[in-house]
Amino acid sequence: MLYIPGNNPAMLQQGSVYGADGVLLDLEDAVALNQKDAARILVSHMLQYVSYEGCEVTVRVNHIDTPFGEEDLKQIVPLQPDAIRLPKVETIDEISRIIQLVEDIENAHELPHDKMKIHVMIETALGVQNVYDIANYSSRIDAISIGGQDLAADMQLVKTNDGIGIDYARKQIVMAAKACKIDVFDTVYVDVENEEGLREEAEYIKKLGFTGKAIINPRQIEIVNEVFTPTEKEIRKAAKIVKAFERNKKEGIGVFAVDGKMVDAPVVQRALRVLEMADIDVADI
Amino acid sequence: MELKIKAQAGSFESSDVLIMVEPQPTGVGRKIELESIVMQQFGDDLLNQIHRDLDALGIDDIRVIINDKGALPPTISARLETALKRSAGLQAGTLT
Amino acid sequence: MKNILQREIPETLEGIGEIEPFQGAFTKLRKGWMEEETVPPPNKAKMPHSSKMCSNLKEAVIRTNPRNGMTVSFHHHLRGGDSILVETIKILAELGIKDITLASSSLTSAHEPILPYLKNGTITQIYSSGIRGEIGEAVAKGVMPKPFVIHSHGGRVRSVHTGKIKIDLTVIAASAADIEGNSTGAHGPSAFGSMGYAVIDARYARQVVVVTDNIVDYPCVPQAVTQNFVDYVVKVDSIGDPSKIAGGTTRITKAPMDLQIARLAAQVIEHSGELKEGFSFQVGAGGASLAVAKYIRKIMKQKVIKGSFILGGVTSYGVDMLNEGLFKSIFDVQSFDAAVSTSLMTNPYHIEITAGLYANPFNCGCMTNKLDIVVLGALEIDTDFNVNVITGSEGYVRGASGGHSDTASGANLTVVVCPSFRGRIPIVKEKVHTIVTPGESIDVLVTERGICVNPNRPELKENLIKGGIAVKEIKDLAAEVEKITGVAKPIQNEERIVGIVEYRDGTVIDVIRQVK
Amino acid sequence: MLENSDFRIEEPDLSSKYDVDLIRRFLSPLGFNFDASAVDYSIILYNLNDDIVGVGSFQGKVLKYLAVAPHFRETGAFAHIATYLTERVMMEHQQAFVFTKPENISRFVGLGYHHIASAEPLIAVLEFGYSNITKYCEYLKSIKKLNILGRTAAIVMNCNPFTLGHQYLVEKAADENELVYLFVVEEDKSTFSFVDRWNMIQAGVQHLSNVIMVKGGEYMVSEATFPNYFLKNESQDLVTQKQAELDITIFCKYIAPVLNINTRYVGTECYCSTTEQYNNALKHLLPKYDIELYEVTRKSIQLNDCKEWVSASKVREALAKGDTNRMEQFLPETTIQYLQNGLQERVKEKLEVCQLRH
Repeated sequence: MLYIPGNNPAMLQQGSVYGADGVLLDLEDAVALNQKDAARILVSHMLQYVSYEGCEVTVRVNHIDTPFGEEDLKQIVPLQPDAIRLPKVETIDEISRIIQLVEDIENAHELPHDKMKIHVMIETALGVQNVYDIANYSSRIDAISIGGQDLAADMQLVKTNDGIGIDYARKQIVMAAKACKIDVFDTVYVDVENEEGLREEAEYIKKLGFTGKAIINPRQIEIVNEVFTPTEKEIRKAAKIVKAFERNKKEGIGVFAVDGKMVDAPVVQRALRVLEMADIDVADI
Repeated sequence: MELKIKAQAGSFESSDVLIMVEPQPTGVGRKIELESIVMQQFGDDLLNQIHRDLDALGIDDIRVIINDKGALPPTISARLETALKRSAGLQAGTLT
Repeated sequence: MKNILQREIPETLEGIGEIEPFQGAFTKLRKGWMEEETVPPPNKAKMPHSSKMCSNLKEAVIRTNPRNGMTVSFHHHLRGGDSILVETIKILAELGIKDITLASSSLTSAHEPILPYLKNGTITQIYSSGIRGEIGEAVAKGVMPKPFVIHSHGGRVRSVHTGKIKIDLTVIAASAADIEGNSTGAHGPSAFGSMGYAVIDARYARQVVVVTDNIVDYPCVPQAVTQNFVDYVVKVDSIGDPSKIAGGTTRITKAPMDLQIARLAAQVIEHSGELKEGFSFQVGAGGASLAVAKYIRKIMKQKVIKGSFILGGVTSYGVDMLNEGLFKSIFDVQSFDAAVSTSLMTNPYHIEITAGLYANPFNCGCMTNKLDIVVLGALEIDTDFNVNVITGSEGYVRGASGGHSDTASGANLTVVVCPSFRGRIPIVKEKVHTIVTPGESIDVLVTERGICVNPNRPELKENLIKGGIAVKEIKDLAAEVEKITGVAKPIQNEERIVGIVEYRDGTVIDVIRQVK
Repeated sequence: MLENSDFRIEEPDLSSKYDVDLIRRFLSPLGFNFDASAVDYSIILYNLNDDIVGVGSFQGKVLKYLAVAPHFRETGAFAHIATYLTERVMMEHQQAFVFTKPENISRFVGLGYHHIASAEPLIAVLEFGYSNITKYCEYLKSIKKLNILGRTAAIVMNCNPFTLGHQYLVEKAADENELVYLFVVEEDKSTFSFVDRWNMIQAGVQHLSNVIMVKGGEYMVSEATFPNYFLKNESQDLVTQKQAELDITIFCKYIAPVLNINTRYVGTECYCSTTEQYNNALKHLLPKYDIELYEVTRKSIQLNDCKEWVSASKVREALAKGDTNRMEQFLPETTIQYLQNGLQERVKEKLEVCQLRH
């Protein structure tokens, strides 16, 4: 998921070509306070003009309690990007207010409520404490992510490269996401020059269970993709499971064994996920 | 849309356009000053687009100064819209 | 008349003479020999123990008896750091010499001080593989009375052989030379590596002056230019700005767009069928083209493939690949950074070659013919795959033909890498402003928005599709680009022809008209 | 170009030595000697990793000290800083200027700024905005009087306030020329406001029918063309000299041709070295543009047995001390009257607060 500053036309017009799974057009932290209007208008025009084919488009709006948040939603929701990302969510009350507003706007434009997904960012200590309830609040929420910079600030600590201070939060958020069976994304790695540092962090958060990692520079795409691309061994195993599942499905068998191990629905889900990340079509295996 | 003050939007950055607008007395017409790094290829296009956008908003008396660094049409429209809204005091949700 | 690519070419042109239109990349070569007569090198004699040393460049120039209408040649191995070309032209101008034909293997921004001499009749014609910056702007505006000629590196050798470029004086900068003129670029404080373009000039010029900032004990080793061709030797304090002659090592670009294109190009090469044990390889020196080497290196290591040789303009990146054992040898006609000179000096498998061996179409086979894969850039490419690397979006000359058409015609797989549009300017389009390399020599185009295979390579397309690579029709890509940028108005020209673009076989592939 | 385009802007506190030191430390290796007193506003640009990408400042409507760390030169950072500062300046003004070294001209021209003039090898000035030098020349054309045969003179005056000396110079020029364009420095940086100075001069030259008063605008001894003129302390250095050359070059290149000016009048200078340097530069540059320079000996008056030169600074000194008698000896009747209409008190207060040189 590549962050693109919402007031930067050069990046907005090229966002889809770098090979990221998704682009995140940012109206929040990457836009100066006096350019919020400019960015909002620019992103609206770009969404209607540029084809982001093959690339999931998310727009990050400003927090609903800032002077910008409501206007962002009014402009962006009618354009129905694939998803909208809400920053610094802390409580159920907040998320319910926002979703209500989103649906009011959708109603006004006669738009369905199930097309545009909602992503929630947890960036405060309170948000971390409430993360499961927030993530579980609505079926529209299909991913949550952690905002490391803001969380570190909220916790009054200096974010270090080893991420020790936000480690608990990372694990908590992953757990909540897994409990809700939704995707979970890690925070950005800001030192663009440090490719090894990025790789180490990506490997670590993959081990924690994150689905992916947000990035701020196209150069980071390759490294994160490499880390998250399944190994040949993983792919082989996943293919085997999925094939066995398809075979058994025809015969109406739900639970079966592969290589002496029980395979049930979650295992199949995981295998499908591996193939998806490796960009392999199930029909091809 | 009634323009009240001079205002600008956009930037000097590559693929962007800096648009400055200044209200003019009624009847003066549109004064458009255009500079573009793609003048030869897209100068006319650009001018037409500005006129179309102004037509759509019903703005007849205005001075527009355009400094284009090869912006695509959506960027041009967005910057013009931003500048006009700023000029008319209609910009919502921003800090100045 | 029109050439085979439907470009309008005059039958004769004042300052050039009769023009032979381009008939296809191999039409002339198929005959097996060059119809044009070649001129013999000049006859010279020197008494034993007579001195070739001159106290300064001016003295040397005067001793060569400069005259109006002469042709002076230079090499561009000092790149942006060269000061010898400008100094020589200044001396000739001071001597009141007029109507000079300047034949430099290329012209860079370091040569901009010659601008006034183009306007005042000192220099009236240019033969070069490339022209850039203010000079490129001036010549496109038509400041010179005679049309300039853009040739390829291989084509230049042919022109010298046939006497089309009849060199009266060549001034050869070297980073080390002895008092007899044996010289090299491989060592010394201003080392710049290979002297591949200078060698042909030394053999055919009536007068040969070697200029160096570094006189070494006789005999100078190695010898790129040998004493039997050298008339005079000059020791100067400086041959140019060392930091610009050979600055450090060439870095791979960090521009995300270039890297993305390079990554795609590497995938294309990987699945093309050409990336196999013992393949030979050439990439350009900058941008996306060089970045392809980074990804190819990775793939070669992963798949344990070893190549045979690297050709052409060489960067330290190529040297690294040689040292890692990924390639067996480098054949170096032009070196791009300091690390290359060191390698050239010390590694016996890093070999200096001349422009003739590199790319001249009219001999018993140049090395570009043995290329498997070459990756090239483009300023523009059209839906027939014709490539422009010479004129920019405003019609000014701002690039170099270089080895583009030479390597494109020789390689088994010619990959062009470029963005589909730059700023708002379309790069992939229906018709390029100037054709340098004909579409028939281009096999595949790689842009950030799509990969297009030349229809004359169906098996390549099949290979790519098999490898899981999405391929687009180039017409569709051009249409897609036009949808994004809008329809660009073509460049407005005067009728007057200010320059011609020669194909490597000497035919004219396109002309450059005066910019309004 | 797209490298690290996510920037953060910080507005440093120019009264804090920590912030000023930070800017100075950043600029010094890039060849700038940052003088915090010569700017009103600065920004520091960071990337997400909190590396300093670049800085920039402005004073009034003039952009200064724009620099980007070598590591970030490939990015849009320079354009980003320039956009931000230009926008800030344009909120208050009709145009923004850049004062820079000639080698940087192309970088600003690349942005869209227009080069006005240079004083090689130190200074170049460029502008951008709603107004520009072409517009100023249009203003000049609108006030231009036809004068085909005779000589046309120009005088540039600040007149802080208008003294007998000024009047003498104008009268002399009016006598010796068919037409005199009297440019009044428009920059409001003097003790007396532009409006006050303009009114005093108008009253004092009313009797001269061939004198046309002209607003100096942004181009005749203004903060954009000659900032050192408005410094509190005199500075006799190369920078001042080059600024003077710049100002004069603009006069010769743009202004004189529009009005067919062929002579310029100045008074001899005996007090202010900045003005003296300016006069020296005039001597050196005007002949290159076929404009004659007349240096008129400063008017003196007889005071208690000794001769004394007339000067505006003596007037201000006397005004500050409340020595009305002494003050009025240097002033024409018109100025005295103007001052009596309450202006005197207003200005006196201002004089007590600060000592302005002009």
